[in-house]
Amino acid sequence: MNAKVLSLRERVSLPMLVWLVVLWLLLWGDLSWANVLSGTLLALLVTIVLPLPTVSFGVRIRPVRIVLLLGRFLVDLFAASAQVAWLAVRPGRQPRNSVVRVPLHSGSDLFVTMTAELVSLVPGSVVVEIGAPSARGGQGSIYIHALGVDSAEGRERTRREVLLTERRLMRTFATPQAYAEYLDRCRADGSDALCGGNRP
Amino acid sequence: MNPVVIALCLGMLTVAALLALLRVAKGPTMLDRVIALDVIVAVVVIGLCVEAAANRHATTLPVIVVLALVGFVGSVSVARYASKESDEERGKR
Amino acid sequence: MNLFDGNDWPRVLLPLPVVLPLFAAGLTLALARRPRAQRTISVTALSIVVAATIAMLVLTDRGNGTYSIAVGGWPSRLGIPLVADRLSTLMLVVSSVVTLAVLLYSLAQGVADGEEGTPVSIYHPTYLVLSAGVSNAFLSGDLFNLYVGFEILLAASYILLTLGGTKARVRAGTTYVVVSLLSSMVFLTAIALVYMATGTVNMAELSVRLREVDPDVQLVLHLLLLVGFGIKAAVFPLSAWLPDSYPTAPAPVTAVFAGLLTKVGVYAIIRTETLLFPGGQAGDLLLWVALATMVVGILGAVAQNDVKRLLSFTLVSHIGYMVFGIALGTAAGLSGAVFYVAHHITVQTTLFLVTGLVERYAGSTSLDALGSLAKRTPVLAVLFFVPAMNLAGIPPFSGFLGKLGLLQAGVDVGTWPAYVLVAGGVVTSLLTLYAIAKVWNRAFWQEPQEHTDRDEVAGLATATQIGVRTPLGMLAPTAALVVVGVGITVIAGPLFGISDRAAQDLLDRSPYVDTVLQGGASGGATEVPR
Amino acid sequence: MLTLLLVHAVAAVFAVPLVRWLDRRAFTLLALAPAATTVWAAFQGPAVLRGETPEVVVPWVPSLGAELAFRLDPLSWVLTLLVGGVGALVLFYCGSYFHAKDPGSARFAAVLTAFTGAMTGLVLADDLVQLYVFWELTTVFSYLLIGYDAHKRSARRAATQALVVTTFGGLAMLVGLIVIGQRAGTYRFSEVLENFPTGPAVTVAVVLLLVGAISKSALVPFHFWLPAAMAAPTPVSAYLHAAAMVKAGIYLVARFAPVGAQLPEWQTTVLVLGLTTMVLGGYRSLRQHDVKLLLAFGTVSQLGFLTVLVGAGTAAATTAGIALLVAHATFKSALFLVVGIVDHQTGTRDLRELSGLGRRMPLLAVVGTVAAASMAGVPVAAGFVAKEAAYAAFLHDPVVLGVLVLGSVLTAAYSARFVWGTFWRKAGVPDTTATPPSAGFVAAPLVLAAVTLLAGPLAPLVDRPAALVAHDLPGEAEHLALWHGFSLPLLLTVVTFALAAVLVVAKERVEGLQARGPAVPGADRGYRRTVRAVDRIAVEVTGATQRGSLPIYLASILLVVVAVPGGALLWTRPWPSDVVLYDNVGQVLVGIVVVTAAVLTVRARRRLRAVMLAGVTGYGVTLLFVLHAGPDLALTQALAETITLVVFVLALRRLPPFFSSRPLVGTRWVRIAIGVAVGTCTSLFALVASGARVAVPVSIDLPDLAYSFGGGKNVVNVTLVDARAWDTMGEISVLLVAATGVASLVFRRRMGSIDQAFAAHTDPQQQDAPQRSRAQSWLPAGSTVDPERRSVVFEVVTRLTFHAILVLSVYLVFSGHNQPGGGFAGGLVAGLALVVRYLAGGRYEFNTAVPINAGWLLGSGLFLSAGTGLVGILIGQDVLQTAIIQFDVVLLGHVKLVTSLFFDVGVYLLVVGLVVDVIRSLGAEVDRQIEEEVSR
Amino acid sequence: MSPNLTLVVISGVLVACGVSLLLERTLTRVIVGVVLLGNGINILFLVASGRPGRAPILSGGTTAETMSDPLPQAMVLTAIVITLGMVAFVLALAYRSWQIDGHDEVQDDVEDRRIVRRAELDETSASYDDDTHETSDEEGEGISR
Amino acid sequence: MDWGTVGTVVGSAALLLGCLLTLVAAIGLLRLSDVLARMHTTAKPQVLGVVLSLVAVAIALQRTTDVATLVAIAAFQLLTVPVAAHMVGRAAYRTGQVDASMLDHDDLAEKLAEEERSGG
Ligand code: NA
Ligand code: NA
Repeated sequence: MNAKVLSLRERVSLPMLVWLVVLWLLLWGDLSWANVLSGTLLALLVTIVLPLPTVSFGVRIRPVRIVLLLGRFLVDLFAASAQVAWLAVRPGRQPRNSVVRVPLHSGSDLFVTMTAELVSLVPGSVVVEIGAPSARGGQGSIYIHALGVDSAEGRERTRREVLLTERRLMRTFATPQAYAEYLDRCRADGSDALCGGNRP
Repeated sequence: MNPVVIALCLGMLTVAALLALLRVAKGPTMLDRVIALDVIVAVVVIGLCVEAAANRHATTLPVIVVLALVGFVGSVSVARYASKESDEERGKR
Repeated sequence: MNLFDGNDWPRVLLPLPVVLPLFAAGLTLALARRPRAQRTISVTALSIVVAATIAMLVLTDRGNGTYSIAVGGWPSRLGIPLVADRLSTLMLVVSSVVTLAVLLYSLAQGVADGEEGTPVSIYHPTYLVLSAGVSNAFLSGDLFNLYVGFEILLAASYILLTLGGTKARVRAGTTYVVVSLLSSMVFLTAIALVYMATGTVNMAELSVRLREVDPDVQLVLHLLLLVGFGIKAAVFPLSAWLPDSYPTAPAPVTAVFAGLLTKVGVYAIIRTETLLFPGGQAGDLLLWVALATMVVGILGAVAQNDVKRLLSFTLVSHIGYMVFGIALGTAAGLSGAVFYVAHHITVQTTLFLVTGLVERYAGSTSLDALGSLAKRTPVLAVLFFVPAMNLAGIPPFSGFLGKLGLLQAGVDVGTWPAYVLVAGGVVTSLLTLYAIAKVWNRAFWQEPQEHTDRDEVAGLATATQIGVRTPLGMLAPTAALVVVGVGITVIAGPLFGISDRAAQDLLDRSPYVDTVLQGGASGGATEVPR
Repeated sequence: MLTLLLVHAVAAVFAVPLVRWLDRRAFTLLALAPAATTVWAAFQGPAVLRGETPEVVVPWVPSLGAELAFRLDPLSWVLTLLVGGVGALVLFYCGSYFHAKDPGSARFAAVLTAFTGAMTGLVLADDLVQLYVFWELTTVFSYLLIGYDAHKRSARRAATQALVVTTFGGLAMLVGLIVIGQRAGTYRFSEVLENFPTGPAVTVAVVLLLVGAISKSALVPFHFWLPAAMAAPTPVSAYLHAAAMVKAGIYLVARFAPVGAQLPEWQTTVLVLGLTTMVLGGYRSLRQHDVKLLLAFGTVSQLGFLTVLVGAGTAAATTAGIALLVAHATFKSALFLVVGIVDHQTGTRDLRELSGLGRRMPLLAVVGTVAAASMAGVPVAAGFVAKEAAYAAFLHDPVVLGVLVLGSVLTAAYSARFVWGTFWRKAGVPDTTATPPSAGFVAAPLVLAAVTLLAGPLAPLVDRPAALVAHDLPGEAEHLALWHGFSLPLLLTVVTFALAAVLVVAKERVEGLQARGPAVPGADRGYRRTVRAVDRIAVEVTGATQRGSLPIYLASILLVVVAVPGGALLWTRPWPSDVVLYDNVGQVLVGIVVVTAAVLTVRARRRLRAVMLAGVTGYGVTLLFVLHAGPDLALTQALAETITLVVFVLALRRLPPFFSSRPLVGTRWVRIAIGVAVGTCTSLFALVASGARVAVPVSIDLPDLAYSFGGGKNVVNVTLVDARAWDTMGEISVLLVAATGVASLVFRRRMGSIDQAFAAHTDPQQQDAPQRSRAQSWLPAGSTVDPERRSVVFEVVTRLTFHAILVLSVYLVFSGHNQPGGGFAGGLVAGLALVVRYLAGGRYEFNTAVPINAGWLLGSGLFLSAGTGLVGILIGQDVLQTAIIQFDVVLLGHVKLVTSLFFDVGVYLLVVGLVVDVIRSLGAEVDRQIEEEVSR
Repeated sequence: MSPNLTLVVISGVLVACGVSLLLERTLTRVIVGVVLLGNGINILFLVASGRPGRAPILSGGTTAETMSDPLPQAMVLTAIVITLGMVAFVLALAYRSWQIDGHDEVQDDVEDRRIVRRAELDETSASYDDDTHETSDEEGEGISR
Repeated sequence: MDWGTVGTVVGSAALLLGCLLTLVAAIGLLRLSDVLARMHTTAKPQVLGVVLSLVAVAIALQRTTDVATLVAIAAFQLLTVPVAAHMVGRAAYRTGQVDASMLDHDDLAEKLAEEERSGG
């Protein structure tokens, strides 16, 4: 709430600053001291004048895995696009669909969001609802509208894919102990077959 | 870039735009329309890309940046205020 | 440094009537929570503007009659020239004086009625922007910038007209806003077309280039511009919106609108006819338009039963006089028109202010609800009677002199349409007197009678307490304007001198064109030996 | 002479306080003003009679030929004496006439004094314009005087009638005067008369003058206003309607007679109307029971008589006219004053009720009788001399002479009727009880009666000026005198009295005859019919033109566009020599989409559907801009289009989703027809206009200067913030005003709350906002949104992009001078960022997002932009002139700062302010209102 | 300068559609009409700027001769922004009139309708005090001091 | 064949594919039965289609400056499009605009029903 005024320390967060300066440089398209300086000043200005609450992203960057992730994503993207394209133009009956609930185990909004994003980006599946994990302490879950999924196994496949996506994300970005907690949840949920595998 | 390619692209985009336009007109729900509007914005963006690629100039990049932003805001704002609509309402034009 | 050394004064004075109010507008809005500060700022700003415009008028008239600067020191054909000639400076003086008076009036009213319907923190900036817009329209030497000037004053007027957002104001406001939007669209179209044909929007440049355009195309552009301005000037048949729009606004707003806004349109018509399209291809058309405006307008006034509306119709009707003068296209005609504009701004504003006082006093402006005011409040009676007689063209007031000038011009032209117009002007004047006498009889002499069929009158009457004392703060500016109105009679000689010279300059366009086209490049003004 | 007028003016101004102070006695004081006039005139007498004409000229409005020129020639002299003298006496008389503490008397005194002044000015005027000025002034003052008893309907009506009729005549006269003045090239009376212009226009003008004269002097057919005007207090009747105002017409006729009489139109008009009036008036007068009305019609009759005399244009007639002028002024005023006293003392003026007053107030009776005798033309009185002269003047014209005799018979008869009716004791009527008037009260009529009586024997005194007036008129005038020996006129007088006696003796029979006789057509009724007709026409015309319907107004405007410029186009058809189908295929393709979208928009019956389709056209136009190589346009258009869409959604969310169903389908086709017509015209206009391009656009020189002088590569942006910054400044002030307007309409509570619109981040409800807490909040107030609408994904993304978008917006501002971008684009982008915050987190989120006051943003934006202009002026530059500051900084290298950037920053701030204001009004405040209504 | 027929037609159609919406009673339609009109007129300015060249930005060898006419573009920008402001305001007006009487239809003017009614009934104006049918003052009845 | 031609070919291919996807999306938009189904199709042009054409532009321009900008655009798209899709889809579901007859199975319905029971 605005009732409590954020302190300067709270307003400024390094990752945000970096991201803004980088964007600034991208926009100007040349890496000069002037731009770095002005970018930093600007970043500080906007984050201080129009502050947002700081959040602990709790992420770790693993470049290789990121590349893998992206690659995998692109493959999915093309494949799914082709599928949906076919569904769209194929003559005859309309595809039947399902709304599938998938329990997630990351336990963090950020990862839920990332999962949801990736899932939504891939054509054929749209997140229509999110049972936020920290809402009722327990683990969260997302509801997916899957195009052309009209059978129990189809739904199972969808769940599978989503969980795999989450797993890839966790592997790529999660801090070790976040990952550990994630695995525990998986076991608790009994779906470690999907989440399984040893630590990164 | 090959004029034939450009012509093909423009042709497809135009048809796409007209089809989407039809959906905007038909609805039936506001959300259908906003989806269709998104497609039209996408058409505009891609059209700009075609034009930029064809004439090899970057002057329209800011426009593309902005349009990328625009589609998002438009659809979200409509989705935000989407209300329950009775079937006979949807029926009407 | 000395702001007035030699010919440096235009650089300083010409932008002032626009920039200063806008500056003040920004300030007052930023200080939205400090009414007193706002009051001080806007009064100061407008007072300075009054002083500046008077100085401009004197310097221009004494000097070579036309001065021009180009904004930002650009060559005036690329940038935007501001032009001060006798016509524009005269308009500026009258409008700024009226604007200031109305501001004072409205402040007093605000104080008295506890900001009834006039939210101060909005009112000040908007009002300042309005005055800036009017000044801009008078000063601009660029057709597109003229459009912008119109937009400024219109936008401000929309807000002022719908202040408080009551049912009546929203309704009237809607009519006004939509019609004005349309008129702007017409104007904008005309500008696009003009640029198509000439490749410029600089008015001086245009008066040169338009001559080379195919006359038939010229005619089309000419007429389209006239339509656009005709709506703003409220000439028949483009005038019906006005009486529906003005009367519902707060008294000072109505007053300043009635006085100024239509005149800006008239001013634009004058420029169109003299600078852009000399030779009067539209002269005859304008003559008949003038006649129709005069007669239909005044008949409308005769049919009314509410003072504000009645006055609104006389406003329309008397626009006809000015168009008459313009249509004649002679120096005498133009001079008469210019003088009449100056006179009419003052008198019409005054009358609406007085009506506002009457409304405050009696709680209504309906002739059915009013009565025996002459006995109940002799002061208001006098304040109404003098400008009313002035409006009706009773000598020796300025209204009569203006009319005299126009009739003389008409007789000089001596064609049969001119004589028809003379007759029409006389009839209009008689009917104006009749309508005014009607008001006087029913509102000031006759006892108020019970009228059950006028429900909204009753509503009005209960709205404000009846017979309240009129605060001096409102009385003083009104009285001042009455005096100014009468004063015009006294200084009519020199005033008509100015309008004569203005008319001369308008007819031979070289002072304007040469000054503008040579001006600007170096920045500052340039002398053109006459 | 100017001094005289000033004296009157001052007297009039101070009349009110004076009466307040001295009550009735003040009148005596005020009487000094006209008295002064009389005395002054008297002293001028010798000079005037020597043939001198004292003049005073004060310039007024040279370009209109209007000046204050006074000239005292014999005619003016005579009238000045009358106006002044009678005026003084009447004012004195008022002192007794009005009751003490009469509330109206102050106003009355002021106006009456003013009137005497105006009258003096009128008869002294030597300038046509000035003549008209005072002429109208007398009209206005008489309006106020007749309406003295404003609460009486008859008084108000009579006043208006007199005003309208005489002003009508006055305006006719004005036109006449103007024609004459313009033709003569001067408005100086004396000069005009010396070399009088000729020609048909002038003839018409002269007739118009006569219209003015006869309306003022109540001749047929305008006579009716005078009897009605008797609603005025008697002193007014005595002065205005006997001595002064009605004489103005006579004066005008007399003035123009020398030149006018040459014209046959003049002759016929004057003689016919004059004689008719004389007879008609007398006839009417004979059947009146109200003695005041009897006098009124008598006056009408006498005015007719006078017109004939002064209008004939012969020396003899004019001489007689002057004599009658003097006589009538004196005896008629006396008589009115007498009636006033009678009325005042008895409370009635009905000769059927009055009886035996002669015995009760003998002095008054004597006065009345003497005056009446003069009116009747009984020998030795002035009236007699005048009538003798008149007969003598028309001996050559038996017809006129006959009518004159007839008129005089009637005059004698009603004079007798007056005396009998007022003072005699009547059989069967009880004596009227009344207290005799005070001496002071009777003084004025007494003096006047004395004058009228003595003027006969002293006729030679009047003869001199009369002769001077008639000086260069054709014919010979014999001198005015009591006794010319036994002559035809004398005989006629005898005849006159004989016939009059018959009428008097047989008065019952005469009355009966008149009762049965044809009622003379009522000109008064004619007047009323006219006025009613005017009112009806007014209603009809207004009803036809003022429909009160916005669509009709717009339609008529659009039809004018189609008819006038469009008509001209179709008339001349200047089609262009050649056209290009398109510049690139893209235009055609986009065109197809845009056109389709536009047509669909018209057919839409759902609000948002129409909005979105319009939006599609907008995006289409964006593409057209790009295809026309206008990246800045495209940029701004796309952003504006989106902001517009958002505003639409916000504003329309509460309105019913469908347009209310149309009443008439027929009108719909009309609408479409008009639309098509206007659209076609626009296209054709565009074709011919661009076909007629005559020169290379001035903008050809713009780019080079944009860089060298404006210091930027993006020509459009330089144009906006520098070359045409004046436009931009105006346009942002439009935005500012629009923003304030939105706030003022949505925050409909009092001012304080609109301030909140601008102050808004201190929303009172901010503190007690609902809390739906989460472990981690991505947005400050995200937790206040109800879960229905909340989405963590949205919040997270907003969290990540918000600042980024802001950076982008700033980038656009700074790069704008050299690349597409600029203050507007930047501002709108920043606005979108805020919109996202609002959409993601609701109004509390928005209020925390924008801790700044919208008014402050808007204000400071304009402040900055206009400020740069002012600063420019003050430091000796041109307004809004740009400076290019370049310098090198260690590490940063070369820095180029263009001051117009500050201007652009102002624009940026203002645009952001606009968006903030709109969201705060149509977004947050509307949310609040909804919640309010829900909670209710 | 030979006009571009396509653009001319497009703007014509936009104007036509805008106008027919403008003539509606519903304020929302009117505003949409204004938006269409605005777009149409902006296209007129494109026509006015002649053949398109390169973007009016002095880089990559673009010169005054090779670039599109920048002046109309500047004017259009101004027009766009002004229209934006106006639309926002009129929308607020629509919202307000919905608040007041539940719809955004533009009502007719009451006073005007009164007079129209009088005209249809062949009546005189309300402020006209009718004395045509009373006994005329010709004969002096009703005159008293 | 040199890199230039390769670039051109790849670029052209990317453009064509992008446009084709868009066209297909539009067709689906028209053919498919209910809101959500249609939404699936629209995700494509906005993601893959736009990205592809951005690639094409990058290849055509080849200036790092512009490429950087293009990358930023792509990133922004990837970030925002799903959100829009999610918001719309969810709104569609919440406001009962999903054609239930086309749903083979619906987990969310049960959840909402249960929320109803718990008086939420
Ligand atoms: Na009728
Ligand atoms: Na009728």
